[in-house]
Amino acid sequence: MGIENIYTQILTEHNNSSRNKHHIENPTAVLKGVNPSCGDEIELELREKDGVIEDAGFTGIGCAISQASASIMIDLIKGQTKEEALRLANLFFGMIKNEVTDESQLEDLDEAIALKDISHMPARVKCAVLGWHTLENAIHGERNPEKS
Amino acid sequence: MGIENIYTQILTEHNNSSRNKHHIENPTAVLKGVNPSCGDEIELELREKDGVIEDAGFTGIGCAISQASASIMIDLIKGQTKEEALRLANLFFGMIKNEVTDESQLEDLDEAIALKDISHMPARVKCAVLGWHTLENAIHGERNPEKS
Amino acid sequence: MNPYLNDFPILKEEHNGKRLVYLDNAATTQKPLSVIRAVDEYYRSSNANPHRGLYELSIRATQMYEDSRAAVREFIHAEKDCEVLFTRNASESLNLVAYSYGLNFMKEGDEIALPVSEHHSNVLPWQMVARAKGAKLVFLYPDKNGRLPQAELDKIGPKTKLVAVAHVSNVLGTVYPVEEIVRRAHKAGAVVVLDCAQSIPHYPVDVKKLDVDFAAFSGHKMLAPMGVGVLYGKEELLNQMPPFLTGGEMIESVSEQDATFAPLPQKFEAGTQNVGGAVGLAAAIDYLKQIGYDTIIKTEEELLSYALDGMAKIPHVTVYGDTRAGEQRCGVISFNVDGVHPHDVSSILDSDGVAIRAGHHCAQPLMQYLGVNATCRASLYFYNTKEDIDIFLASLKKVRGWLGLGD
Amino acid sequence: MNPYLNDFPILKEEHNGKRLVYLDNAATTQKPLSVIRAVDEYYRSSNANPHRGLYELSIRATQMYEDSRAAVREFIHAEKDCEVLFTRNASESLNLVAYSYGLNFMKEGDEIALPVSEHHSNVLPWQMVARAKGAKLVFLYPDKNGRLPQAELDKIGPKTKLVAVAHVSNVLGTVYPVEEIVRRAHKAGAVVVLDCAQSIPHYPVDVKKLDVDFAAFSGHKMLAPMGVGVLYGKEELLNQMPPFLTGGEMIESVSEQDATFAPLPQKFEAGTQNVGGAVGLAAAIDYLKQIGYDTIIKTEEELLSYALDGMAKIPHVTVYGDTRAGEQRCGVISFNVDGVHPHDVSSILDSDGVAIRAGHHCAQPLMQYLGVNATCRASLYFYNTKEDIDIFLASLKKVRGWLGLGD
Ligand SMILES: Cc1ncc(COP(=O)(O)O)c(C=O)c1O
Ligand SMILES: Cc1ncc(COP(=O)(O)O)c(C=O)c1O
Repeated sequence: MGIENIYTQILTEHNNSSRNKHHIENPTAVLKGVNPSCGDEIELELREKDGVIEDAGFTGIGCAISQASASIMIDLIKGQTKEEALRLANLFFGMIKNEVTDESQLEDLDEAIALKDISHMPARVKCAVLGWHTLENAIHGERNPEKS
Repeated sequence: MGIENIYTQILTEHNNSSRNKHHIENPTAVLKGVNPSCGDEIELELREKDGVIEDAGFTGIGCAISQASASIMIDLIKGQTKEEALRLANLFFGMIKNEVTDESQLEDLDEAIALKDISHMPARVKCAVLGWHTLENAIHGERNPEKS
Repeated sequence: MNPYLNDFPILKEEHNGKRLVYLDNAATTQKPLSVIRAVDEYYRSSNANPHRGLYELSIRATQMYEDSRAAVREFIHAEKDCEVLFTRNASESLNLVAYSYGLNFMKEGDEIALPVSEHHSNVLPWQMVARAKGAKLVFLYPDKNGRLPQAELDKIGPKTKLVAVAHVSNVLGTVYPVEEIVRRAHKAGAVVVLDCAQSIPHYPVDVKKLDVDFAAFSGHKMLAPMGVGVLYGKEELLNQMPPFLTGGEMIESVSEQDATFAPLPQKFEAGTQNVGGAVGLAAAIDYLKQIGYDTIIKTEEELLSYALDGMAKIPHVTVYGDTRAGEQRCGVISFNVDGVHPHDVSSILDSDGVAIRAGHHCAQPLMQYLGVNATCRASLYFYNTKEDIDIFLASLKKVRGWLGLGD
Repeated sequence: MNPYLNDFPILKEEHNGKRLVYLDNAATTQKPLSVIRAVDEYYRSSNANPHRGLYELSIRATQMYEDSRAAVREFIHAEKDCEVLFTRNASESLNLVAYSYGLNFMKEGDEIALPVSEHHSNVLPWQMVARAKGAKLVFLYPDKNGRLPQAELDKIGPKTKLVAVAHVSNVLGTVYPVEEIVRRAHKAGAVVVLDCAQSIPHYPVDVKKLDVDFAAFSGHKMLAPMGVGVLYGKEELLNQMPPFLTGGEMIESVSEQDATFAPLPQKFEAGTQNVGGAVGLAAAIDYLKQIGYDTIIKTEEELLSYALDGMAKIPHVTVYGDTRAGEQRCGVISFNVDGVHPHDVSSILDSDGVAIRAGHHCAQPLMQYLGVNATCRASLYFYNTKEDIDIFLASLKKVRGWLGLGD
């Protein structure tokens, strides 16, 4: 493992671009995801129609890895059904946990494969999965709590 | 240090005799002393008149050392003024803490000198001083709490 | 001769020309070299604050800490790692349940049932809860053999909201019928807090099979270093309970006036945790597994039989509880010598190198029930030998003589 | 070269061909061999349950435990041994004060004053007290240099009943004016709880001279093993307070429904204590005394100056709090690199063997006040060297490049 493998061009680009980092129109789901051990926070917005994720975006602050991972995720899930999005999330978790290593199986993750080596950096795993966990929870119906 | 030095004839006698182990008539002070680490309990009774300890006795349960020490103490303080009793108590504490070692200074402790070697048995120090501490507290005006 | 001697340096050393005969294992056990070395090695090469750092050393410390948690989980057959909380000792584990569960889930009139033989650490926290909430402590009284008669178990009834019970009594060595108690308690809608401080060093503890709601024990009584204990709790209950100690590491987010808390197990682990202690506990579990509970039980039963037989032959010696070895009896022997205070017995045995305890064994309610002020206690572990027992018995025989009492 | 290298084996080892540059000393320090060996030796030859046994081994363990207490007492200049309580860490020490003092001596409308820079362990327990008792938390805000302006100190007023303050901030390294705070607090009739977790490893702490009412710290941040902490409290206050954790060892006598408690310090030490940890803490104190605070302060001030000067020369690096070394400034440096998240900074430095922390440092209220989500933190100890700082600075220079950002 080396820093070189992690901070690839793809990550650097996604981290520095704001392509998916913005609010979306008429979101049907808004959910905050927090990584308490480090203070990373993202807020994921989804607009779903007839079971398909029409649009998605995120806001918040975090490291290059959590930001790039969320951004890459949004590229992947836009236009997909909820089921497909969940399948990709599971595939991603499998890759990060080093449980799925077969390259051909991982193909569907496309650019997200750049995050594969995170599996050797336990401290950063939480960063890489933050967006994906938030997605999973949002699809399962979790919403931000009402302000009290 | 050896067990032999501690369990001398004097201790054995005092432990097995009940000369001072009884209630007294019209006590002016009754105070319980407890050694929480081991559950020893004695109750000291004193009858004081014009600053002199006319009579004293004790009841309760405890090891040979605490019982004998209390019994020897009572032999020593009966008929003494409160001040003299306190002086003897301090002398005894000094001996047990190994702070007073000069034989001539200890002379006034008479039979209690048999307990000198307890200073080398830290676990038993509390047993040896239980009666004396209770005496000290009683003279300083402490009484058993009212039953609640 | 003693196959464990090389693992326990302290058992080989001589003091005042006498080898240590260590029979105070219920108070704390000695530590095998593998445990001492594991802790030593952790500090030499992997020490860091866990959970906090993103650098390699901290990741390694975190990994070792969490691996230790997994080792405990597997050892006690808990379902999930997050049900295993590290504490400082069994007492803190029990206080955690009292403060976080007791003060928040019990109300006036509720009953807390517990055998009168419980250790103070499993009595005082419940007295605190009872006082604070107006709940009532209901004591169950053992028979002459230390067993709980059915009529006593019947006290676990509709008002019972919590049953606190030791798996093995630290005074009488009785193994309590936890499965039956749990059945009755759950039928009554009560939770069961198992104090397995005295069982887990000697018997397998399967929290899943026993179906207890909480289980508490100390590392130092099972070969591990001091300063680390465990509280097992069912995930569902732990999730409902508010945090007990608060501070670093157990939060999700903190604002000036408020805070939200991390998920289990962190929610209950405030401040920097004792990684060295946890690593030592994992090493102790490894060592115990290597020896195996079968061997431990067999060895201790033999030694217990041998000791009880020997004691029965010494005049003026009274053993409390069950006087025979057997399945419901662990290697803890409480006894007294007529006319001799336990302290004197202990001091006299000590002069022969024999370490036993004398006192109330943190079980004064039981002492009051037995009508004694204190007892002597000899408690065994697998590393004891028949020779240890012989030395103990020989010393015990001489006790009354030292105090000028006859045979 | 580094005179301490032989005492700290971990600082000599190489991982992935790189020597460890340990700059996370505010999280936990490394342990000298003398400490590791003292603990090891305790378990090999003196291990027993203290206070409980009347036999020689237990007496020795008790003596070592109480000697450690006396060593702490002397080190912090407390008047009496019984004012020194052993806990598991600073967090537990602070919780003890919150539960036992806070919940029993504070009432509705009372104010608890504390700098916004406090560690969560010195914030959350007070939130708990405020919630339970209807008291109010009043925060004091530092200026740009991390200092508390007089106007903020003026918030300590007639309603203040407790001031909780760190001696040294674990984020900004500021040394707070404890003597002045104590003067104001005592004038207002408030008690002062000093969190000296970050000062005592680096500066002498004289509880008597500072006249604080309570003081809390952790062993593991001052060379000692994990799992042992200290609470100092004035005897008079501790005597008035009810016990916190209950159980074995802290009682005077127990009946079925009630209990009376042992005198100090036992009253606050429930269950079997961590003798090994206490012995390790005493060994750490010995080591610290041998080096001497003078040397520690001088070494750290030099390193801090050197580091701050170097960082000032790296573009895009912002240091929080005071950017110069000096008397009111300890060797803790919080900083950020423009455009790079602290986690990434930490991961990149780690690849060069440099261990720093990134995150909120258990001080989220301060992060919110500073308007940042997280910072990087490099924290020094006397065993660091200029070479360490050079490696740190060189690595820091490269950070933005890794993320495709320009100079
Ligand atoms: C200022 C301060 N207070 C309290 C603590 C808590 O110490 P511990 O985690 O050892 O309980 C820390 C350390 O994390 C600290 O830096
Ligand atoms: C049955 C039982 N429960 C609880 C405890 C308390 O354990 P600790 O002192 O390690 O907290 C003990 C040991 O003293 C015990 O024997």
